[in-house]
Amino acid sequence: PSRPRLAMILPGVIQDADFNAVGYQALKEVQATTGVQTAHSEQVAVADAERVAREYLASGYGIVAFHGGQYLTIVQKLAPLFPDAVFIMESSGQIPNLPPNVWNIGRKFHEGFYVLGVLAALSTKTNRIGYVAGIRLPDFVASLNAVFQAVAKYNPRAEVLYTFVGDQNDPVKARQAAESQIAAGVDFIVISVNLGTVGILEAARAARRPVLLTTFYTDKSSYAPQHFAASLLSNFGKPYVEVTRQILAGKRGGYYEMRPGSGFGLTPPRNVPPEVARRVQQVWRAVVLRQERVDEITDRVVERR
Amino acid sequence: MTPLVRLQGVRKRFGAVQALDGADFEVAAGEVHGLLGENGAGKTTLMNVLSGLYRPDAGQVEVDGTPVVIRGPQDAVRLGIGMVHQHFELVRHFTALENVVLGREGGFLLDRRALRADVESLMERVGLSVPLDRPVRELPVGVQQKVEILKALYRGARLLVLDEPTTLLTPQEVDALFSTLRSLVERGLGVVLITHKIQEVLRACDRITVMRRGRRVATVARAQADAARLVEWMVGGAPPGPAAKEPARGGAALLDLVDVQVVDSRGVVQLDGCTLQVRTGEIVGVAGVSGNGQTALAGVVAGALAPSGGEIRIRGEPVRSHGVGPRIQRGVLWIPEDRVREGVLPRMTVAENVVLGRHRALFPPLRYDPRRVRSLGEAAVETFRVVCPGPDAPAGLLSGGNLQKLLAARVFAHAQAGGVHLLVAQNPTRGLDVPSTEFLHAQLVRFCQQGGGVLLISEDLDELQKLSDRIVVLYRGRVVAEFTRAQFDPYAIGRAMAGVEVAR
Amino acid sequence: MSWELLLDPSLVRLAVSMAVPLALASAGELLMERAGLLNVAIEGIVTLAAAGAFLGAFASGSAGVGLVVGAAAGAAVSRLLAHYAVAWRRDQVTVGLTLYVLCVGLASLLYRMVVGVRLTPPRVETLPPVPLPWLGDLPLVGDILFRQHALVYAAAAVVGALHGFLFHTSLGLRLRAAGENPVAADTVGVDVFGLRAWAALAGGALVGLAGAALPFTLTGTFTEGIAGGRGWIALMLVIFGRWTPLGAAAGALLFAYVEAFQFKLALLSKAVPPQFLQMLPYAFAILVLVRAYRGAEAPEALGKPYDREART
Amino acid sequence: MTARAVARWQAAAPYAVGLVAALGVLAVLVAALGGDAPAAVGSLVRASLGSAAGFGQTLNKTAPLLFGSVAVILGLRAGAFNIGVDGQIYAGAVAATGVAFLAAGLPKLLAVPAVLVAGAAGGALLGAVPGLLRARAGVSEIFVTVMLNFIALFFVEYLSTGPWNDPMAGEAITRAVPPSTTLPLLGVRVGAHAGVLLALAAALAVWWLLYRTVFGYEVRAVGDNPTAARLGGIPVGRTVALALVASGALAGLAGAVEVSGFHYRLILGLSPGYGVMSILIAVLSRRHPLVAIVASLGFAALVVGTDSLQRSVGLPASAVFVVQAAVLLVLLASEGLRRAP
Ligand SMILES: Nc1ncnc2c1ncn2[C@@H]1O[C@H](COP(=O)(O)OP(=O)(O)OP(=O)(O)O)[C@@H](O)[C@H]1O
Ligand SMILES: Nc1ncnc2c1ncn2[C@@H]1O[C@H](COP(=O)(O)OP(=O)(O)OP(=O)(O)O)[C@@H](O)[C@H]1O
Ligand SMILES: [Mg+2]
Ligand SMILES: [Mg+2]
Repeated sequence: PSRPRLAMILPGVIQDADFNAVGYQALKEVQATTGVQTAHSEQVAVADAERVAREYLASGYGIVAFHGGQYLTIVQKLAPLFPDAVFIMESSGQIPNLPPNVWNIGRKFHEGFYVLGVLAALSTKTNRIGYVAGIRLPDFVASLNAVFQAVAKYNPRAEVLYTFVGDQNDPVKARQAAESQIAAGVDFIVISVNLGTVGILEAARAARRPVLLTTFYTDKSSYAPQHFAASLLSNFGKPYVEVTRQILAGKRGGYYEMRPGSGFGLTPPRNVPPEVARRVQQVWRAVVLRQERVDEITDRVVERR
Repeated sequence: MTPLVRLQGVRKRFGAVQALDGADFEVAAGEVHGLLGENGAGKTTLMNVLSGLYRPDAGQVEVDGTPVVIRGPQDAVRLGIGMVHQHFELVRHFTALENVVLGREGGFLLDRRALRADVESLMERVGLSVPLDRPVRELPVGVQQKVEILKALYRGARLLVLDEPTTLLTPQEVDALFSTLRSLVERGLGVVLITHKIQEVLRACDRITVMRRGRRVATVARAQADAARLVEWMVGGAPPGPAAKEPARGGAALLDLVDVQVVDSRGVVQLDGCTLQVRTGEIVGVAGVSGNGQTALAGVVAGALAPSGGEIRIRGEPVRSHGVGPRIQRGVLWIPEDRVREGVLPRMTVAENVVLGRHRALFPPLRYDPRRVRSLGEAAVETFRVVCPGPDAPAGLLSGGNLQKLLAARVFAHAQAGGVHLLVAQNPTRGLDVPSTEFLHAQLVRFCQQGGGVLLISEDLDELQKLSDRIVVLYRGRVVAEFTRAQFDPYAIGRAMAGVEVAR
Repeated sequence: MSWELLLDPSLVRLAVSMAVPLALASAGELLMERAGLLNVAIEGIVTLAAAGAFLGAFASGSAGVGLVVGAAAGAAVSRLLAHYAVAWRRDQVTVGLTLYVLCVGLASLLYRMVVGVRLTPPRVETLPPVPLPWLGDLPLVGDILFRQHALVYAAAAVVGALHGFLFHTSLGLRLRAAGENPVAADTVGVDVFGLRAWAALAGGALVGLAGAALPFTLTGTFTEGIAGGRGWIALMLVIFGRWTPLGAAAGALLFAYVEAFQFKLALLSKAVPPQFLQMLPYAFAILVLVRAYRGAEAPEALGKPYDREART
Repeated sequence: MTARAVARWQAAAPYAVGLVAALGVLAVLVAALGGDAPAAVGSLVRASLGSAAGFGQTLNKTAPLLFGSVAVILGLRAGAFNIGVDGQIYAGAVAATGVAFLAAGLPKLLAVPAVLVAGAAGGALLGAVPGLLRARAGVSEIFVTVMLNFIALFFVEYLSTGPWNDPMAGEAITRAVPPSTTLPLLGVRVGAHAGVLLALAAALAVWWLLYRTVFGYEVRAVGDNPTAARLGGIPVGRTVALALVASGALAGLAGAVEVSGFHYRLILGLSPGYGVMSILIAVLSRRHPLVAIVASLGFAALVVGTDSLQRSVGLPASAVFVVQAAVLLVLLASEGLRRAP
C-alpha cells in the first residue's frame, strides 16, 4: 500500500518558540527525512483531541501522534478501535499494557535538569538557587528533586528555593515568583515554565545584582545574553524520526526513551567561568553514559542538604 | 392664531395594539390644555410621540405652523418641548438635585452649590419642596412626583407636557402647581395636562381634548364643558353610578397595631409608636402628607417590613413571623404604591401577574398549571376591563392605568377565592379613569360587606372621605388624629396632616 | 510570620507595577459600565492590545507607537461592541463574548503573520524606570512609588482624572445617567447613544493600554495567553470597587499585593501544597468583598440594550 | 399554523439568513488566508454533521454545552448571572472522580448513578457559595463565581498532579476511573457517549421546572422583578440561592459526564472554555431551555466544523477562532440589522 500519512496533535500554538514549536519542528523533520506526508492541528484541548484524532483517522491518516502526556486516555481508547492505525504518544516513562499499535515516547527531563542543577550549584555566589516551575507536574517535581540532588552533591552549602506558579505560560506570575526569589537572595534560577520564561528574564534584567538563568526546550539565550547560562534543548525530531522509520519498517508499537544523548541536548554553558563550563560538560557526558545516576522521584519534593 | 404644536393623523401600532389611530391634537401658546381619556386611550403614547420617544407610523407634527420631524427626544428638547412622565423617569441613584439639573447643568464642572441655589429658588417660586440631597430611590413616590415636576419646570420649556402629575400631590400642592402653570401660560408657554380628575380639568384648563381608542373625540373650551359630557365622551356612554358605602357595624378586630415602631435600614425612624385598629366590615382611611410613614405602615402590616418595636395583632393573634408570604397566608393582601417597581412582573404575562401571591395556594409545588393561570387571568382581565391584547401579553406593555387595574384585579381575584381578611391599599386608584375608579371603589365596598376590612392609604382626600368609616392622620410616623364619618372635615384633616395639634 | 515579610518594600514596589494593567483595564471597563455598556470582551481586548502593542513596537522600533497601537486596538474593538449593543440593540454579553473569541484569535493570528514560527522570538525593550525629581529621592516611598516606569504614573493620573470626570463634571453626570436610566437621560436631551459610543472609545483605549502594559512593563514580548485572566480580574475589580475608579484601583493594588505576597509565602511554607497558596488572592478577594459589601451599586441599566419604544 | 407559530418562524428567519451570510464570510476569510474556500465549506459541514463519526463527536461536544447553557439559563431566569460554570464543571468532575474511585466494586447499575449524583452534588456545593453570599450578604454572584473558577482550577491542579495523579502520563491528569463507573457508548465506532441523552433530559427537566412547577414560577418572577416578587410573598433570597444551587448541580453534571463518558479521568483542561460558550448559548437561546437544545447542537457543530479547517485547509488555530467569531458576529448583525430603526 501507499505510505501512511502522519498527523500531529499539539496542545498549544506552534509559534510559541517552546514546547509546541519543537514538536512542530520534529514534524517537519519527519517529513524531510522520511518523506512521510504530515499534517498538524495546534491548540487542541484535551477535550477536543479525540475528535480531532478521529477526523484524521477518518480522512486516511495512518499515524496519529499526540505531542504531550495529557492525551493518554484517548490513545488507550482509540488504539483498539482503530487497529490498522498507529498512535504515537508521549509520557514520563514506559506505560504498561499499551495496545500493540502504540509507540510510547518517554521523556526523562529530570536527567537533564540534574545537569542544570550542577551548573547552578557551581555558579551561585550567594549560595541561593531558585527553581521556578508552573504546574506541579510529576516531571517537574522529578526535575526539582534532581536539582536538589545535584546541589547536595556539588555545593552542599547552597540552598534551593522553589516556586510553583500554577501556570506554565503566565509570564506575569512567573515574574512575580522570580522577583520574590531574587529578593530572597537567589542569583541563579533554573526555569521550568514554558512561556512564563519571558517574565523571569525580565525579572533578571530588573534585578540589582547579576542573576543567571537556565531555560529548556529551546535556546533562549538571545532574550538575555548576559543572564543566560545554558539551555536544556529538546529535539523531538530524533525520537519522531526514529519511531516513524520503525513504523515504516513494520514495527507498529514500542517504547523510545528521550534522555540526555538521545533527544535532549545541552547548549554550551555561557557567562560562567570556563572551569565550571568544563565540569558541567563532564557531568553531562557522565549522565549520557549513565555513569552518574539521577534519581527519579515524581510524587514529592525531597530536599537534600 | 397658529397653534404652538399641532399633531395630525398620528398613528402608532405596537404589535397587535393600535395605540394611536389617526389622532389629532393641538395646543396653543398661552393655554393649559387638558387631555382626557380612558386608561389605554393613547394619551401617553401621543405625548411620547410629541416628545420624540416614539416614532409615529404616520402623521404630522407642526411646531409654530411649520412641519417638523422629531427624530428623538433631543430634537424635542431643542424645539422646547418638556415632559413630566407618568411613570417618572428619574435616575434613582442620583440625588433629587442631580435629577432636576440633569442635561442643563451649565459649565464643564459640576457646580453643585450654584445649581442647588437655582433649584431652591425654583422650589420657592412654585411651592413644591423636596429634600435635594437624598438619592431619589429613598424618597416616597409622592416626593418623586414632585421631583419629576421640578425637573420639567427647571428646563423652562416652551411647551410643558404633564402626564398625570397630580395623582400623588396634596390639595395644597395641586393648588400651587396649578397657579404655577397659570403663571407660565401667562408668560406665553403652552401646557398639556393629562389627568383623570375631571374637577382638576375643569379648574385648571382653558381647553380640553378627549381621546378614545387612539383618536380625538372632541376638543372644547372650558366654558362648553361639563363633567357629565366629558365622561360620556371618554367612555362612549353613561358611566356607572358611584358606589355607596354603608357604615360598618363595629365588627371584630381584624388588625391591631400597638405602639409599632419601624426603623429603616439607614436608621431613620419611619413609624414612631403607631397605634390603630381595623375591624371587620370597616374601611379605615389613612391620610397624611407623603413621607410621614405611610409606606412603612403599609409595609409593616403587609409583612414587608419587620417592626423594631410594638405589637401587631391580626384577628386577635399577635404575629411573630414577618415576611409577605406568611402574611398572605393569614389573609392580608397589599396593593403597593409604586406599581411599576413594586407591583408588576413586566416580562411575565398578564395572567401570570394575576396569580402572583396566590400561586402557592393555587397549585401543589409540582403541578403548576399554565392553562389554569391563563383562564384565571382571562377572567380577571375581563372583570376589571384591563385593556391589553390578552392574558398572554407581557404585563409591562400595559398603560399606567391598566397596570393599576391589574394590581387591583390580582387582589380582588384572590379575595374572591376566599381566605382574605384584610386589604392594605395604597393609592389604589392612582391613574384610573372615572369608570374604573368607581368600579374599584365598589369592589372595596363589597369586600367589606363580605366581612373583610380595608386599610386605605391615599393621597386623595375626596376618596378617603367617600369610602372611609374612619380616617386617621399620620404625621411623622404616628397617628395624630382620628375622625369618624360624622366628623369628616377637609380643613380639620388638612390641619392634622400639617402637624397642627388636634385633640383626639 | 513577621511584619517585615508583609511589608517588604520590594514586594510593595512590584505590586505597584503589577497593579498597573489591572488598574488601567478596570478604569476603562468602569468608564464603559458607568455609561451602561458591559464589556465582557475585556480579556480578549487585553490580549489583542498586547499583541498589537508588541507588534507595533517590533515593526517600528518605538514603544510609543506600540502604546498607540494597543490603545487603538482596544478602542476599535470596544467601539464595535458599542455599535452592536447601541445601534443594533444586541445583547451585550453575547456580543462581548464573541468579540472575546475574535480578539484572542486575532492576536495570535497577527503574531503568526508578522513574526511567524521561530525558535527564538523577538523581544522589545521594556520601559525603564523614570525617577521623579526629588520625590524619587524620598526614603522608602520614593523607591516604591516614584522610581517606577512611566505607565505607573500614567495609570495613577488616569484613575484620578476619571474620578474627577465622573463625579465632578457635567459630562460625567450625564454619562452616569446614561448608565443608570437611559430614558431619563434621553428625555432631557442627553445623547445616550453618543455618550455610550464615546465611553466605548475612551474606555476601550484604556483597556488597550492595559494590554500594552503587559509586554512593555512585564515581559518584553507577546506570548499566547499573556493576559492570563487579568482581563476577567479587572472586570471583577469594577464590582469590587463598587463602580468607583478609586475603589477599583485600590482593589487592583490589593490584588496585586496579595498575589505577589503569595509567592513570597510560597518560599517559606513548603508544607502547604502550592495550589492552596495560589488560591489565596481569589479567596481573599471574596472575603474582603463579603465584609465590605452592602448592596450592589451596579449602574441600573448596565448591560441592557436601550430601546426607546420598549416598555419592559 | 397559529399566529404564534408564524411569529416563531419569523423570529427564526434572520438566523437562517445569517447562517448563509456567515458561510459567505467564512469562504471569504478562508480565501483571504490563502485557503481553498469551497473545500473549507465542504469540510465544515462534513466534519460536524456529514459523517457518523463526525456527528458523534458533535454530540459529545453538545453534552457539556447543553448542561452548561441550561445551568446558565436557570440562573439568569432567577436574575443571577452564573459565570461559574467552569468552576462547577470542575467541582462536579472532582466529586464524580472521587466517588468513581470509591465505587470500584459496585455494579455498573449502581456505580454510574452514584457518580452522576456525586457530580451534581459537587457542582451544587460550588453553586451554593455564591447563592448563600448573594442571599445573605447581597454579594454579587458574578464576582464570587469568577473567583471560585480560579479556586476550583487550582484545586483540580492539586488533585490531578498530587494525590490522584497518574505518574506515567507526566501531565495534570488523574488515574483512570474504574470501567464499571463509565457511561455507555451509543455506538462504538461513532464514539458518542450517553451523556448527550442526559443533557437532553436535563434541558427538558429545566423546562419542566421553570414552566410547570411553582418553584419555576417563583424563579421567573424573582428574575423579572425581585421587589414585586417579594411583595408577592416569594422568598427572594432563598429562591435565588436555590436556583444557583440547581444551576451549579447542572454544571456539575456536565463535569461528571465528561469524566465518566469521555475522559475516564479528571483532567486539568477538562473544560476548554465551556463556561464562556455556555453563557453565549444561554443568551443566544433567549434564556429558553428548549431553544438551548438546538443552540447547543448548532454551536457544537460550528466549533467542530470550523475546527476541521485546521486539518482540511491548514488554517492556524487562531484563524479558526477568528472564523468562529466572525460567523457569530454576522449572525448577530443580521438579526440586528433587521430590527434597527
Ligand atoms: N529545540 C532545539 N532548539 C535549538 N537547537 C536545537 C534544538 N534541538 C536540537 N538543537 C541543536 O541540535 C543539536 C543536537 O541536538 P540533539 O538533541 O539531537 O542532541 P543529542 O541527542 O544530545 O546529540 P547526539 O545524540 O548527536 O550526541 C543540539 O546540540 C542543538 O545545537
Ligand atoms: N411601548 C409600548 N409597547 C407596547 N404597547 C404599548 C406601548 N406603549 C403603549 N402601548 C399600548 O398602547 C395603548 C395606549 O397606551 P397609553 O399608555 O398611551 O395609554 P394612556 O391613555 O396613557 O392610558 P393611562 O391612562 O392608563 O395612562 C395601551 O394599550 C398600551 O398597552
Ligand atoms: Mg519525563
Ligand atoms: Mg398614560
